[in-house]
Amino acid sequence: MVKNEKMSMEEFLEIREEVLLQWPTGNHPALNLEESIKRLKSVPPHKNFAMKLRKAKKEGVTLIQPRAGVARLNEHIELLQYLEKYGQADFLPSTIDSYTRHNRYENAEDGIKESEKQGRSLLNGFPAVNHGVDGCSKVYEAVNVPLQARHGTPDARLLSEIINASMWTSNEGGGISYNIPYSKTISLEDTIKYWQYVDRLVGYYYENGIELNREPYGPLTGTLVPPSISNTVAIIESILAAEQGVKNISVGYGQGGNIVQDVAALRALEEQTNYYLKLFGYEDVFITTVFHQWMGGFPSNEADAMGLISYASTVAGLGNATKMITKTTHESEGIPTKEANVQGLRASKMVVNLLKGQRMPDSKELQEEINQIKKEVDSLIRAIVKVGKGDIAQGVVNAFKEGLIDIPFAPSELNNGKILPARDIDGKIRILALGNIAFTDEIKEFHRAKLEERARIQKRELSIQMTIDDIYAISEGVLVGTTKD
Amino acid sequence: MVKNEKMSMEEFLEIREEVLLQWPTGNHPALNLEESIKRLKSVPPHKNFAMKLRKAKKEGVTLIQPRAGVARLNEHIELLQYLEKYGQADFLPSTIDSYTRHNRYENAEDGIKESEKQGRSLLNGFPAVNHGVDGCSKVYEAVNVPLQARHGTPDARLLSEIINASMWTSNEGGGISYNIPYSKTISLEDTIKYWQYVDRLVGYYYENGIELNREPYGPLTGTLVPPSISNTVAIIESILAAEQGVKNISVGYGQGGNIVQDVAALRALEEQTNYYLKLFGYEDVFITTVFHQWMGGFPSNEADAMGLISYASTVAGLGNATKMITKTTHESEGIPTKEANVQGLRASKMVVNLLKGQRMPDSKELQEEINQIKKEVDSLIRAIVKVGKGDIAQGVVNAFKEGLIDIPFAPSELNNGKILPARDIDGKIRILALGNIAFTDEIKEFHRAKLEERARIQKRELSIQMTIDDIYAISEGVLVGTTKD
Amino acid sequence: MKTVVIGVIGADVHAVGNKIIDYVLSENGYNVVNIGVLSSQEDFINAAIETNAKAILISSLYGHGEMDCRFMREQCEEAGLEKIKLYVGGNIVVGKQNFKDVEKRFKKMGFDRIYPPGVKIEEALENLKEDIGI
Amino acid sequence: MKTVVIGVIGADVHAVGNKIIDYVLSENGYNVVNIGVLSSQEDFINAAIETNAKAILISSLYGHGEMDCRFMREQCEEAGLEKIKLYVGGNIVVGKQNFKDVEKRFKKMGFDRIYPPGVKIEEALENLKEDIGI
Ligand code: B12
Ligand code: B12
Repeated sequence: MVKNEKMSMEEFLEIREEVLLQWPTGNHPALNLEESIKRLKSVPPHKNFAMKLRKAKKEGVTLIQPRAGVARLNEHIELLQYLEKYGQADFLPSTIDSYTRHNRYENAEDGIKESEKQGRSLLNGFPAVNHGVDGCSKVYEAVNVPLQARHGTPDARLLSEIINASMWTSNEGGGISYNIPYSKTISLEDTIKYWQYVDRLVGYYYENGIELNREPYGPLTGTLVPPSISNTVAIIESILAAEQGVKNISVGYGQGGNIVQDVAALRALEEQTNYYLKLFGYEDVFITTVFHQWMGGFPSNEADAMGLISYASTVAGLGNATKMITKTTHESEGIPTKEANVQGLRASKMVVNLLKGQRMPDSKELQEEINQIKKEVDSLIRAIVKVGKGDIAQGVVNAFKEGLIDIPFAPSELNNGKILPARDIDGKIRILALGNIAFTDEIKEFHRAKLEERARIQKRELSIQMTIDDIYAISEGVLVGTTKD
Repeated sequence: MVKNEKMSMEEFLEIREEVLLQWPTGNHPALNLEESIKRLKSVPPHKNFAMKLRKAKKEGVTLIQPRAGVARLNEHIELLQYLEKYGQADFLPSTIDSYTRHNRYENAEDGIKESEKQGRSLLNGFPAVNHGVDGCSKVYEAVNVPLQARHGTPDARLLSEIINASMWTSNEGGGISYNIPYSKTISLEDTIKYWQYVDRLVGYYYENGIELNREPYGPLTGTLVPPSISNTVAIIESILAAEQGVKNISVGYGQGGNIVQDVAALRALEEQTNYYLKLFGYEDVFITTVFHQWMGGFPSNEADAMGLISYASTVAGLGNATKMITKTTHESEGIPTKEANVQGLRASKMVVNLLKGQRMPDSKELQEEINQIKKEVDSLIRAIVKVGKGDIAQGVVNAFKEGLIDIPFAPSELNNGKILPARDIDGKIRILALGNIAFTDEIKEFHRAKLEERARIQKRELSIQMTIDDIYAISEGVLVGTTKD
Repeated sequence: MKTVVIGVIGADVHAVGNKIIDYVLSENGYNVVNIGVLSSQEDFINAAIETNAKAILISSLYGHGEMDCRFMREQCEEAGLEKIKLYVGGNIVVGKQNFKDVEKRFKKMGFDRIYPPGVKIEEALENLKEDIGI
Repeated sequence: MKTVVIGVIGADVHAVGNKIIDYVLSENGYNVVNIGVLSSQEDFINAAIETNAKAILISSLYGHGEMDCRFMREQCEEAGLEKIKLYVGGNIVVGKQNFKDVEKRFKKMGFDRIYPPGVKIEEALENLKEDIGI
């Protein structure tokens, strides 16, 4: 039974032995912990994710990071160098391909070979495990900014071992956020355990004088996720990570579309993550926020996409996110070219630069939305603690089982899948069908009232068609969907 | 001596005779007033600028309009059709070339011929006077949205006659805003008179049942203009227009860069225009606001430009401007291609659509900035009225003479040219060298304090170098310039 | 009522479109058998055999579609599904590619209808009616 | 101290760059004669003759530069300014054009140095020192 308890070193090392056997690249001298500590200690501050985030937070700036990953090593390196040089990326990613995410390293190997043969990437990301420590270290050497693995991998233990030993100083993911939106049948017990391992590794490095960053994956399914739901997951994963000794955490949030709700969500996220970490007894964890540019379906027109990307950047700036993940003009079509990626980066950078020091001023509307989100998060976390009988890991497992927490449009069968989000008339994301979500009656009433107001104004019925219209809406250039019939 | 008094019909008709003789195209049957009234009455509401603005204001939406104009008639028509179809332009312009702006119709004629010969436009706009009522009416027939002449013409009397008779239902400009930033030596007495004529024409049409829109040109030199200065000019020109019988006025403002100051400026502009019109006895004038995307030097990188364009659109949306004038990715280089123009339009449209119904919530910071702008405007208008001995037209002439009102970087020799603007540490535009501007001591102290704060934080001196750095800043991707040495 | 099998092939977890396709086809009178995300070629084929489906609508969003769909037609034939219609849609290749080329490659692989990114299921309904009726 | 004439040619009123050029060149040790905006070829030439200037720096921003600058070299020669350096900068043609072509056209017209959009006066200082000293 999974529990929110620090993994003992013995257990960790025992599992470790198995993990390193999962693929031949697990057998590498740099994966000796003493060796990897030495390597990580050689990372200068400007290439350390955790340090660069601390600096940015202090200066109050918003730094930017693209998504990027291709099958072949050299091509991947060229891509990252290009994004650093021409895109002014402050952080670089390596987005991992989907076979690796599902631990299908043979498929990934085929993908690399086929890509070599055809001279173009047939994988949707960088197969880091197959390239191993040697390949990943070459990537590290080739760039001048911190590196992070970005993926969606339920069991990322071997991947994490390899990238950390390769001096990549941040890793995205978590036992919930890289399960429910990214898998169908893998149990939460398993994925929480897997991610406790990943966090324990980071904690171990910290005990040995190395601060690495970890980033629970905020946007979940990226599709009309109500802020309180994604914030709750981020807070829980932060607690789980902190228990394993992680000290530098970035909590993420994906743009919803209404600027006040988005700024409120960012502020509530930071405040409540700090609050709950302290409440649960984790004192010295350094928290930053990450804002994801619109994660749902994108408009196909490239100028429209630029508008959306830049609008998102305005929100990140006004909401004082420390990092922003950028999108590109190719989003609706496919993996972007490096040129398209740079366009998205530059437009984003321009906006956050102009907004340096500018914040959305405090106001009644903003404060009300912050309070609303906080109330909902409190309600959800209370329920989770309750069904976990005090243990938050156990609580999450049970809460999903009972649908007390429920993520819209998630592919996982562990997810209740009964809630339907929709926008209110201002474009704020609310919940139309509440399923069994652990909201107080007052909160439920609030959501109903907000959506009834929209139905009244738009002269339409409360139905799933509202949700569908809203899913299509932004890609069609409006925020609040209007009825098709 | 120019006075803010309604021009008598006799005087108007007397001047008119001369005006129509300024160029052969002034001799056209449609320029018979009875005929032009008939023509204008045939304009359907969706092609009438004034009506479409009333509708937009009611719906609370922000509509968009590009700048566009080329030498040859057919090419100009194709251009506008393209912008309407692919750029979703809600309003269309015809930007007039610079020779026409200076009444150099012979030069314009050469320009047309040379453009025909070379098969590309050698003029920087559409020479409407040379194309005459026949050409301009063809433009009107070719599009499905309202048309406006946008120029910068000190003496636009013949131009205005021609475009109104051609069923263009709006005209930009004013006796101050199309003089000081657009001319060197022409007197304000003259240009105010010229524009009283233009307004009287619109007033005459109104008396005959036709509502046309007029738009004082807001951004002036487009370069670090403090909001209170441009707002004052817009208010004065509205009063001058209202006296001549204009009933539908759009007051403009060019993006400054700080989002709170910009939203404050838009709100103050609308509120004070309405306030002063009533105060001066003009009761039933319908006011809307126009937001100009950044009017100063643009970044040369096209993605940077897209970021800036979209950021501006966010401000227009949150500030609830009824119309926005868009820029393009070619701004820093030259007159844009139609494709570049469409990109700017689409990105802008995307953003204002997403912001439909969204406003910047009221807050202390916003309210303070609104109050500050209003206080400054009050101070300036009080001074103008005083030196005009109660007559606002006379007041303007004298106020410019004494430098009580002063427009930064203006080419006109009538302008005192003694004030130097610079940004405070938040990027709000303040005034570094105050010249003789008619601010109260309290206001002067406020500006000094704000700029001293910046100097302290940036560890630099208060000097003209600050202004120069700020002029270059946005094109280099920052808002507040930093010292070069 | 005609039966169609829908699902998302390979290691692909994009679930949003799949849920909408399910809803829209059901609303429009089809018996929809939805095998969901992370489905293999066998999953599609077995479901089609079991339910006597007239068409298989494969979604692939994540870019590996070209690899995941190889030999799908041959597998169908081997399983005795000779006349079944094969549709594929979503973002079926890696990157922004010329769609004419992509279509050709998938036609060659035996697919009957191939949809570019951004074609909503609502827009494909007509084709489905044409090909298999309602 | 060397004298240079600066100004904005034709019906052009863009004053901001002109004011900065005035300030920067003065700061850097030149005697700047600024004839301002809306200046004709004669205005430039007369000012240069009167002040014994070593260079004329023409700004053209508004797009008609190509027309406004025609025969400027010839006019200078006619007025006896044989050795004067002619510079032009700003946005000297209509639209975003290939700069190599633009440069060629202006070279042919007798200009010594031609600057593309975005070249700040600070960046041209070196050329000026080279050509006429300080
Ligand atoms: C939301 C989203 C996600 C969510 C998915 C959540 C979930 N579990 O569902 C998350 C964030 C988890 C995610 C993850 C990833 N994603 Co993703 N994602 C998207 C995004 C933004 C929107 C997809 C969506 O929901 N659209 C809305 C629905 C309604 O539309 P739809 O899916 O296109 O389906 C409609 C039509 O296509 C059509 N249709 C679909 N299938 C079929 C089939 C037939 C026969 C017919 C007729 C019609 C049809 O009908 C549907 C309904 O109208 C798209 C880009 C985009 N479109 O803007 C990228 C995108 C699909 N993702 C992509 C990638 C690469 C990934 C990741 C590998 C990496 C990453 N970026 O993190 C992982 C992959 C995980 C995995 N193993 O599959 C790429 C694919 C690239 C390519 N093909 O070249 C895209 C295109 C983004 C990009 N440009 O890079 N993603
Ligand atoms: C501000 C501005 C205006 C203001 C000018 C206010 C004023 N009176 O000064 C207003 C709004 C009034 C205006 C009006 C017009 N403008 Co205007 N304007 C601009 C803008 C946005 C910035 C210019 C500026 O001040 N830049 C900042 C200064 C510091 O830089 P600068 O002027 O480029 O000068 C520097 C360098 O170029 C260089 N330099 C300049 N000259 C020289 C000469 C030499 C020898 C050297 C070495 C260097 C050098 O050094 C200077 C200092 O570092 C530019 C586009 C841009 N650059 O982003 C358009 C732009 C110049 N305008 C343009 C046009 C067409 C017009 C109008 C015709 C129409 C309109 N759009 O309304 C009218 C023309 C009026 C007229 N008769 O001249 C076009 C010109 C198009 C072309 N060449 O193809 C531009 C490029 C915009 C565009 N892309 O369409 N404009």
